[in-house]
Amino acid sequence: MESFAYEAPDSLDAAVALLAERNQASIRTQILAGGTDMIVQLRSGDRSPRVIVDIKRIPETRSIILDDEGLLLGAAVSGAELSARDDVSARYPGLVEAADLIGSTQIQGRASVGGNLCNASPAGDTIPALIANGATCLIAGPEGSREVPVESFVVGVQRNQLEPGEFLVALRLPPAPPRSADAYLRFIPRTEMDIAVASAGVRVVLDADGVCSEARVAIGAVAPTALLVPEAAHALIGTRLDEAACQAAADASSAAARPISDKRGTESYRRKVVGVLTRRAAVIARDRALGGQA
Amino acid sequence: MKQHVSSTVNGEQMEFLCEPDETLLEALRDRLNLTGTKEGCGTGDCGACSVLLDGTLVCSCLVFAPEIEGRELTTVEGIASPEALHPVQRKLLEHAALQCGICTPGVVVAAKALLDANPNPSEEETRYWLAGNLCRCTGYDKIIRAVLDAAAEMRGAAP
Amino acid sequence: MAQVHLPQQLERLTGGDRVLELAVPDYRSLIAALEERYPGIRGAIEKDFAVVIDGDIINDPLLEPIPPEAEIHFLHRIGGG
Amino acid sequence: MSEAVDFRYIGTRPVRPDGLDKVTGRANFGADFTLPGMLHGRFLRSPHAHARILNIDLEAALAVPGVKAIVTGKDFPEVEPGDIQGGEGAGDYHDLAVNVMARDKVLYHGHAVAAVAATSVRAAEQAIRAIKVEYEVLPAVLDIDSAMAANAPLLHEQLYTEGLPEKPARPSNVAQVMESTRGDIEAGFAEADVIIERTYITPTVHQGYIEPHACVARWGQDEQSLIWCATQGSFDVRSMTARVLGLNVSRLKVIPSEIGGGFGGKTTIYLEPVAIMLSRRSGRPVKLVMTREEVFRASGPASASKIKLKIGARKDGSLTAMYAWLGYEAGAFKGSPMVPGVMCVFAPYDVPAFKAEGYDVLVNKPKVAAYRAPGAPQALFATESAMDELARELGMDPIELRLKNAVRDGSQAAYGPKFNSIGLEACLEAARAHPNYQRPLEPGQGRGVAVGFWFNVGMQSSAEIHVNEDGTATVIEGNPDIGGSRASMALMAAEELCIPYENVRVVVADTESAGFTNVTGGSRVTFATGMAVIEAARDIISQLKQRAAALWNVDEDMVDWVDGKVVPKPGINVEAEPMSLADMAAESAKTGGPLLGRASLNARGAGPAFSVNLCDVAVDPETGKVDVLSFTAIQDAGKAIHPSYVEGQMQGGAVQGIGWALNEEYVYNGDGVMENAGFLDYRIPVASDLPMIDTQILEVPNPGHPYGVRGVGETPIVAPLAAVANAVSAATGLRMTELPLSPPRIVAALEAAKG
Repeated sequence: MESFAYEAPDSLDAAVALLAERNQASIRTQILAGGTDMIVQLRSGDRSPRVIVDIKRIPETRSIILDDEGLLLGAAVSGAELSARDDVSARYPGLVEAADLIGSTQIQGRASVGGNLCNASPAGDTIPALIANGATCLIAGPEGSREVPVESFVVGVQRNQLEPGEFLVALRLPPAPPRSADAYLRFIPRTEMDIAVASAGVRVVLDADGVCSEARVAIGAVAPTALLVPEAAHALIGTRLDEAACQAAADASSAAARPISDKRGTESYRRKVVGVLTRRAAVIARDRALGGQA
Repeated sequence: MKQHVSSTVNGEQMEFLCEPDETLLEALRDRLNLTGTKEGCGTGDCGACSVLLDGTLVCSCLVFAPEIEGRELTTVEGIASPEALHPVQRKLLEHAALQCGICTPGVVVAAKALLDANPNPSEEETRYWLAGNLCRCTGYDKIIRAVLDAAAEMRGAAP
Repeated sequence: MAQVHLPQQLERLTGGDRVLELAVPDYRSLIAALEERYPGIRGAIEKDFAVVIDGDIINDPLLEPIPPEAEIHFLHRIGGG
Repeated sequence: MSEAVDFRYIGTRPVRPDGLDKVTGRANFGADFTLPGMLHGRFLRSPHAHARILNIDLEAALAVPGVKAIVTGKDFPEVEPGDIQGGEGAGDYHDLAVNVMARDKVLYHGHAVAAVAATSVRAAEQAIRAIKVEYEVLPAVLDIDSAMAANAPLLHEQLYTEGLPEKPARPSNVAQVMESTRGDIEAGFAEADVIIERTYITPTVHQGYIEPHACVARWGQDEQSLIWCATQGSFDVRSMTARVLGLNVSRLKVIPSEIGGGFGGKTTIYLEPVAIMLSRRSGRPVKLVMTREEVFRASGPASASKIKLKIGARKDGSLTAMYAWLGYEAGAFKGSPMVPGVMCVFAPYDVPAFKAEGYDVLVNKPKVAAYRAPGAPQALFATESAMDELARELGMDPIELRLKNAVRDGSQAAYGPKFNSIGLEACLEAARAHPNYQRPLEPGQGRGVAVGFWFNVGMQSSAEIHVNEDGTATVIEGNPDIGGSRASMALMAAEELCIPYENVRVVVADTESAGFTNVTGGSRVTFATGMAVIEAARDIISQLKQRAAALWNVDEDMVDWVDGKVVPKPGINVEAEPMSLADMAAESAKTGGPLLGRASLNARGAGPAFSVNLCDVAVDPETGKVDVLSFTAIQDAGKAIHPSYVEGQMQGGAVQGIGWALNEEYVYNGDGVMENAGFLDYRIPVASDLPMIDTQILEVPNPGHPYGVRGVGETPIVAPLAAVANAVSAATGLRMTELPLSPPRIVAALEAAKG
């Protein structure tokens, strides 16, 4: 890799100013959060920035705020830090599971939800979980801050909506009401250390009678970006999430998938398994929602 | 331009100059001559370069050296005291839980981190915690037994 | 007489002979006897084959004694990993 | 030769002598060595699977600041063909030289084309990017069928198939054919009530040692050069490097570092001649370390195979005939493990008629290297899968079927000689009686059984034992310790000399300090080098008797060695106290000087080792995921010197075999580029994938070793492929004949069966 400069601003303002200045000077910059994807890409020559801006010393990127407004999750919070928060796991178990699935214990100590999202891999584990939860991205930049839904943040394979000089500060998840829950499942050939071959995130809200009133289903690793699958959600809404409804959602996910064949799996395999995962995740989400969410 | 880095490594204040794009693994091995930390892959997939960064287990190949400015680092060289091995190290030896030994430094650091965080891990928790430490010689059996045995000893439980 | 099983892979030299009986005191005379019968076999054996005398595999034989009723085989030399 | 003895130390489980260094990070492996003024080297590697090199332009690369030397194929001498001694599949010196650095053609993606030495890795990498190579891309052959097809593009235009009655008229990608027959197979198959016939496929896999290849070399202007490297055989590095560079071996000193795994993959050379050449050109020491990606693309993986197998049996289970067609990929140069594959495909069974024909096939992939029992896992995957299917067809218990046909003492091995003192039957009986064979299975689960076999080898070893003045001892030997062999050597020396294990120090010495010793491989170290250590110790004991006789002024034959002491023989009338090694060491100045025992030998009598594995799996029918629920490895070790390290070999081999069966494979694109050259997508098993690996060591003594030892290191990887596949077949009700049994493959098979 080519040599570059390393900067670690310690406030949001300093970071915005630094990025704006480098951007004006047309110096290629790269944001460093956990770095578990980025350092590998740098070493393999896939990226060649001149300046690395480490955002881990900015307090806003490291905070986890859980309150009536929902969850505000700093972009550089590591998987290990997130998993340690039992209160977050209680409300958003699927999201925490998704973050927890990224890599080994060692990777967990570094990899961040924000970095996983910005890396914009089709197989990024947190992305379907975030989309299922209706999460939005809080972006800071030279023109001020803006907020965009996760499903439109990722625009292609390893491409996101960030403009030069912008960076992801945090993610906001809407509150988790009573009788709601999420779940995330992915398929990998081993038990750990792999990239998802297919994945599904499901979030459901049940009414007092146990009927599904709201649902969001997102699938990963079966298209250039994670997909929100409204057809799968429709199959769940208005049902008791019985076997037939979950299977209908599974079929909708399989139908929505646009997978490719590659070293990790075949097109037909991915299409089938993303349905299986959707069905299984829906059952888990249902059972969690029925299991007496606060 | 080289970057000056100052941090605490195995309890000792250390300073070094490095390239801004140097990984912590490179700096440990080439700048500080701490070659106990091994490179097996350079992509965070094997765990042979595991170190503790402010107590958190990480792959040093996925950390930039300048990132450790002002922080505390523990490498395999800092696990044993001058008087005695850490129980994990001793149990690995007693159980013959290493053959070639290249993964062993990473296993030592990772297992210590596990027992610091969870003094009574189950076999399954131990296996998942160590899933990022590839070992090609042992089939993991004796490693897992050694770590569980070390945990039991540290808890004061009967072996 | 020792029973000598010739390597199947050297059929082109032995003309299809597979087994023969020879009275030889040691390996060196065994090979000399074979070379006399099948010119060129000495080099081919030395290049690739170990000898097996009554089940004992010997990679680099020379003066090994051959018991009168011995069973002799030739085996491709094996390495390993 | 085997003696019934009560051992003092053999069979105990002490801590290994090098253990502390390895748990504290103090042990120095291949990449851990530096010399003053050392440069760092990097390789330029071929981006094509097959191409002619038209031109290499180094000008821009030489201008990169910090660059001190660049070498290409032109800088290396021509090397005459010649077999590399050291065993089957070791290859040819000319090929070795061309594999180390391409000359006029590149033969696989990753083939070395140039190497740079510079003051930093970054400068070397920058120079590598600045080298301009002009290629004429040639069509590539990437599997056995296309390589053997008529009019296939040729890798080597001068290569003619060996092993045919006449030299063929045309060159070929088939380097060698071999046939092995007994009896009349037509008649045998005609007698059969049941015939199983299948084609079995295994992929290219890698040994997956965690330490990448690494070396440091220093050329001496006085022509005394130094190589520090991680290798299974320092003397082999010396002879191969000398041959590739046209040097006398006495001009090279090879210091073996600690070695981070090899499994056969570090029995050859890739870096060392290049490092020496760069050092010669730059006048400075040079370090070369492969990246993990280079290890996958440019070291020696294990052969992919295609095996057609046919077996026939009567209703009572007795085998009537077996036939096998075995194709093994050699990679870009001849020398796949086809020969041992042909020799072992029927080795476990006593069958009246068989025919095996083997093909060593060149393809545009890296030249294969040895991998634990080379050739045997592929061959016995086929045989043991077919035996499993046969048992099902016959309605017989799979162990029963194998017992009915197993080779025993006195059976004529399919590869030639009669077996003598082997443990297959004992392993099968132990498996049948094992609680893991009785455990009931749940729906969706399956159990597999398979037999493993490996020949084991002896080869040359040297050992010296120096007795220190206090009666402690230092063993000097030349086998890099890859899995605890220092502990075994110390146990054997302690046993013979009757001194505590802790009083023996074992040194793995360099090529100038140890006597010549063949590789750490072929499951030979504990057997052959162990025998040298025992003989060296016995050399000391015989000297002790001579010296005691001198001290006591009696004839030598009046002195005995009993319980670790020299004593006058019973009835000898002399005033003499028994003297231990320590007592004698204290007197050594008076009795002829320091005590030194020596042995060098070309070991014979390496007994073959059999194993039986049991595997239980659960298969998720919707995702095709296989979970290994339990795994049991039973093996005949002859005599376990350090049982923990024997178990370790069995467990490690089992898990490598499980990986081979389930997930490991080189995934190539149509251009011959490996797409998964990293531990993320080349999926070796991780700790959470596995249960504990149960082991049972059997000890059927090997008459060829003083303690009954037989090799244990390679056999463990042979049976797991079929054990796992048979379990998956049992769980799914479908015969799985192609590895790996990856989830997409299992789901596709299940869907196809549904129709």
